[in-house]
Amino acid sequence: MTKPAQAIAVTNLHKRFGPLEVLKGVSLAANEGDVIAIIGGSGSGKSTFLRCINMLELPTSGSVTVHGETIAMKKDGHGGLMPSDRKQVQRLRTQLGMVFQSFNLWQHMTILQNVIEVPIHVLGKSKDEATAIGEALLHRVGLFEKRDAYPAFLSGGQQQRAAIARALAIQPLVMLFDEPTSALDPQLVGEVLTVIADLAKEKRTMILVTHEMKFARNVANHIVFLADGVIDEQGTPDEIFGNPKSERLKKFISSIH
Amino acid sequence: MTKPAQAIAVTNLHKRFGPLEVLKGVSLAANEGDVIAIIGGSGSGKSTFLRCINMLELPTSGSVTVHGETIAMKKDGHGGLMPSDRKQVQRLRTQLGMVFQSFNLWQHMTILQNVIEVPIHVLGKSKDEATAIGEALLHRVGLFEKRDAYPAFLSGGQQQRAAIARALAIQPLVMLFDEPTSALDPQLVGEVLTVIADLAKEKRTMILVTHEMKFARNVANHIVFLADGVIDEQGTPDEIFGNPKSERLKKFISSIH
Amino acid sequence: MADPISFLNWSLLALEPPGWGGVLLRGLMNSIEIAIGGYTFGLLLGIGGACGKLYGGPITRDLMECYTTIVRAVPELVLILLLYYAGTDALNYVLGLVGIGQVDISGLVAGIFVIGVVQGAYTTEVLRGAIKAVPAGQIEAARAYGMSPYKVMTRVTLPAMLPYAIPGLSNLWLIATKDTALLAVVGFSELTLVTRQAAGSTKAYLLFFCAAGVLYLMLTLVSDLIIRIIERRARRGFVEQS
Amino acid sequence: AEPLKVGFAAEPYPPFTSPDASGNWEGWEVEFEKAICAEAKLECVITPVAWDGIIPALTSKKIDMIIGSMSITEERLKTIDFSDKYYNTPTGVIGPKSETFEATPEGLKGKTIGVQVSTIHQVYASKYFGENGATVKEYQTQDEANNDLAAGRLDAVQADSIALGAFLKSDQGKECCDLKGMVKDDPAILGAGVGIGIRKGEDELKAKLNAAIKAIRANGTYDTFSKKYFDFDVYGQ
Amino acid sequence: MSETPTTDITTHAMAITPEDLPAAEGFFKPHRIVLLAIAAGLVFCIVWFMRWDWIPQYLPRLGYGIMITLAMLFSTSILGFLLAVPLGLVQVTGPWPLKALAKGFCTVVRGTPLLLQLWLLYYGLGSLFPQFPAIRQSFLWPYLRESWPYGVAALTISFAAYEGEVMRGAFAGVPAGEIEAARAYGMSRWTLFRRIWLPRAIHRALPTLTGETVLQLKATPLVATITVIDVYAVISKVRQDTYITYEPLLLLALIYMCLTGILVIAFRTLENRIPTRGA
Ligand SMILES: Nc1ncnc2c1ncn2[C@@H]1O[C@H](COP(=O)(O)OP(=O)(O)OP(=O)(O)O)[C@@H](O)[C@H]1O
Ligand SMILES: Nc1ncnc2c1ncn2[C@@H]1O[C@H](COP(=O)(O)OP(=O)(O)OP(=O)(O)O)[C@@H](O)[C@H]1O
Ligand SMILES: [Mg+2]
Ligand SMILES: [Mg+2]
Repeated sequence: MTKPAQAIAVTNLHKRFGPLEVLKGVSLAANEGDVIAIIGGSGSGKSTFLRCINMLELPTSGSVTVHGETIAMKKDGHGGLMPSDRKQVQRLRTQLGMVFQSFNLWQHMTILQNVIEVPIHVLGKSKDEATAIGEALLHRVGLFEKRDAYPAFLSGGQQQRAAIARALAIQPLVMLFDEPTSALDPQLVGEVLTVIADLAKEKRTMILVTHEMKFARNVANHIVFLADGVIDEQGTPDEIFGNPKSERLKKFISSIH
Repeated sequence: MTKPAQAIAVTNLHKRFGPLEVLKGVSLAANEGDVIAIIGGSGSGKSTFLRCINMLELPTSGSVTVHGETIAMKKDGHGGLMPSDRKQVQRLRTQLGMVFQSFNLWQHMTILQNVIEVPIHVLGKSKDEATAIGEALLHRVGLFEKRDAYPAFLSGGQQQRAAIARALAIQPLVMLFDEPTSALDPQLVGEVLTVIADLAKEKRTMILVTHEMKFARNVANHIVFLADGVIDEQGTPDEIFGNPKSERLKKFISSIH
Repeated sequence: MADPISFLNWSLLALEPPGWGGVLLRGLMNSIEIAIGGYTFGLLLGIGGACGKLYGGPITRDLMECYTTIVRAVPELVLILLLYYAGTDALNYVLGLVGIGQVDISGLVAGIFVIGVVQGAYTTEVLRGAIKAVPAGQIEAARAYGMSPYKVMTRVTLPAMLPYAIPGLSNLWLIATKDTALLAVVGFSELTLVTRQAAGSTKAYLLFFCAAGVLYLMLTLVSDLIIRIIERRARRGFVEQS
Repeated sequence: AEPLKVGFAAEPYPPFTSPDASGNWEGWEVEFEKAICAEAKLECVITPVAWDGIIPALTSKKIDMIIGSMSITEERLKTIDFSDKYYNTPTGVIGPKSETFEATPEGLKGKTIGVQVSTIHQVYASKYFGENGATVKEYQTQDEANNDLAAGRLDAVQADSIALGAFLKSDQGKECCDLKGMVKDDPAILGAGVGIGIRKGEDELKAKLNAAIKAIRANGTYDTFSKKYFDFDVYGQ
Repeated sequence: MSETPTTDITTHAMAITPEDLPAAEGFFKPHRIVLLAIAAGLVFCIVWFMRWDWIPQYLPRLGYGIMITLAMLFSTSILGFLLAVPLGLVQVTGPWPLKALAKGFCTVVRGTPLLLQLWLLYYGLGSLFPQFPAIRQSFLWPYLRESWPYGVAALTISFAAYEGEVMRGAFAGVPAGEIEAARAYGMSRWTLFRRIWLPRAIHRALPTLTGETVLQLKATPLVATITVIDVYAVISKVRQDTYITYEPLLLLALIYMCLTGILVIAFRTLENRIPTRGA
């Protein structure tokens, strides 16, 4: 087999909120098929890192390359960067299927409408085509019967599964998950994790921020431990959980019962 | 030592919501110093039972005795009972310090005001006396610095501890806890359980509904398993968890990982 | 000829006659008087109405429902006409039956009565909504610690409801000040009518209507300021929603 | 005893009634009211009421009499009672200077004519002009009708000739408009002059007022104050 | 500064909204039957003892008046809403001069009585126009001569100001996450506004919009004071022609109640098409 292509590469990413430097030079590359789990204490900058990848947060410096194409950036005049080509960012974002912690489903649309919205109005698919794909995806996440329900009438776990279907519908190169289960109560966590584990089995490229260590260990092939704005340690799950080297990682792992 | 006095006794309690009979004859007695944990599946009537004890829910039949004094009831004309002496209920309720799952702190009062409200306006204590007791209690639950904060500005765990202080301030004979930690996220559960465990060490009479089995096992001296409106099994923690007899209890315990 | 200059004839606004400034101010005072009276009367009706609707028997509740429904479905202007003629008539009739005999209902009293009845229905709804917005658990907690129903009401329900009621109540106050303008149609000399008289007599329509507008606006802004202070006090302990 | 409340139309109706900046009412009818009350030894207070609701105000006892240039008509007599007439003047039509037409149904065809609501003029204009191709627009006050005529929103205004005269003499009226003529009389509509409106059944008051009107006519008071406003006899025939 | 729920409380308190409609089931209870019987008796007395003989004569005119009232209501609500959207949007995202302008507009309009605004436009502004020969000669003059354009203008402005405030809250209240999600999937700014932000804001504002529209209906009779012949003006005419005090007003109240009822039912149907849960 050939070497898998590089799906995403982040180089020396810095991010500063006023006086607070949250990310102090983070680099990460994911090949197609990789499942990378990002772990770390609260406030260590995991979410910020994920949001910088699709430019929801603008990095202070550093670069992001999606499928070989680097996002063109220019100085914003306040010591940070901004995209020099908005169209490019909009295009590359459709390669990055973000799934938010708090679902962020559009409340004024049914589940199916949520799923087909971007394919139709951004990717320019026909309604029939988008609907066919959307219904297949809803089947996949076990929500086909709920396709005409409005988000407010679903349980948290169902909403999160719908959000995953919505992200999948844009057929992204990489799926980005930001703590996809932490807004759910324990009973609902399971159903969402099952869907993600299935995606991992299919060798879909994913970057996920999670607090569920057991899950990270089972699903990811590479684990990144963020601390104090830098990558403190990274490696395979067995290395990270079986044989942590840095003191901070040891402490972090032991603190999770 | 003399035999401890009986703090509370519930005899053959029935409760019906329309067609649904939630409690089908439950009896329970607690001596002073007892810590009784009530466990059971969702919808098994645990909350209803607790709420019947202090007449927040009126039982369909059965009687409740607090410290030897039975609450006088009369027929309400719709097949249920109602208290025949409202004053008596009000008086006996001050013997039962209820702590709600959702805290129910009074939002328009500071934490200290919440704690001294009942001592002053129901028990008729002087403001100085109530404040002294209240501040001591807030110290005890670790909230003294927050005494002038309003509930909305506290974390869930802090609110629940304040609610416990409020219930303690009426110096009740029995504390009733209804899932005091289930509205909290896992990080905050610990601080509330610590406070309750402390109370148990002091031999304060408590009846608590909880889903935290490990905690119930450590803290309670008697465990009651409610199922389908009746007490399916009861006994010491070791009996219940170590050697469950009924099938339902076995299944219930195994379902909790 | 009402040449453009006369619209800017500021001397028409002088406080002393022949300037009309004094008249406008008296009209404003009349408006404020009616607004205060009507609002207070409405508040009393509203408290009664809200209690009736929430805690009253089935008949009280239905009657209250009719009252608020009718007032909320019919334009204020129509209500004011109806109440002004029929309401005061009926009042006199009832007083006559009771044996007090005819009372002389002055325009001021009639205005307060009319605005009050309209405001009463609105206040009922605001207060009812506010009381219902108090989380049931707060009231349950009060009962669980042995408070008597009266104590529950005065110590918990009422103070806890205030933050929910104040925005609505303060809007109603602003509405009351503006509704007084409708009394112009029954010839009560509040600000709007005297403005019209002044404008008609001097033909300086634009000047006087603008002047009255400014007066109303000032009233609103000053009220707003006071309301905000009250609100800040009452909302202690409540997290600001964006 | 209680003072009698004399209802005035709250809207200015110069030169008969109009409030000044100090809130006092002035005009011919104010002097008439003073004279009548003095003569009949009645204690009177002026109570402004919306013209639109002045009859209900009388019947519901908010006021006790109406002195408001109210013509005595059949229709009104069904609801209220009147004293004898205290003035009577012909009805005229005015229009913009730039146009020439007669105050006849033919002359006003296709034109928009303004009248004050609830007046004999409204009834007359509807019947004679409205039914013959003119649009009749009703105003709450005479003033507004005049104003709209000056503003070009109306082609003509029909009203009491005295009120019109006063308008034509004002700055605004001088500039824009002139008298187009008097309308053909129709006593059934235009009535038998202006009287004091009172509630039905108050015959004692009516008698007093009638006597007072006679008295001030006879003793010259009426003419004295009329001279201040008019250079002809407003009492009419 | 009033946030959305605030406006909502007051609007609801002032106007019947779909929530107030009684549910058909459980409406008839024993005491209700008694009350209904009393009400029926009352209505009978009103019909029997009061004077209603004037109705047939005025029926066509009443119909015409109702049409005018409805035309006023719909035209001004629609125009006002179209104005309210930019007013609300600008207050949330606009550059500060526009923001201040919109805010000032809303404050001034909401701070003064509608009756005064109406008169200001009609008697004030309207009487200025003819002094400019250019306007008098322009094609607009036939309209400016009429009174209804002033009524429409005043009601539109008023609706826009009140609803603009509602839309401001609605725009601001759309959860940031939903907008972020749209951006994260590559929507352009215009698509985002058209597909997510605006519909979501309208969705949020719909219940308040119902109330505001009923309030707008209640404001329409004011145009009668500037000689627009709406149903209120027709009834005024009846009162002035016949000197009957109460009956026409009672009929008028009944007409408005029916109109409100129809409006509210129509809105309920509309609202039910997109269900919302909770608040
Ligand atoms: N918009 C912002 N403005 C200022 N500071 C911010 C902003 N967003 C995040 N931060 C700060 O940056 C730091 C990192 O935040 P981030 O949300 O990335 O942490 P995290 O690792 O995702 O934590 P958690 O596990 O709690 O979600 C925190 O200290 C946070 O307070
Ligand atoms: N006010 C009520 N009206 C009707 N049914 C009720 C009411 N309160 C409770 N129930 C029903 O009674 C049953 C028992 O409720 P209860 O709240 O006591 O259960 P629980 O054991 O506390 O469950 P959980 O663990 O979920 O809190 C449930 O089926 C519930 O739906
Ligand atoms: Mg995070
Ligand atoms: Mg429970």
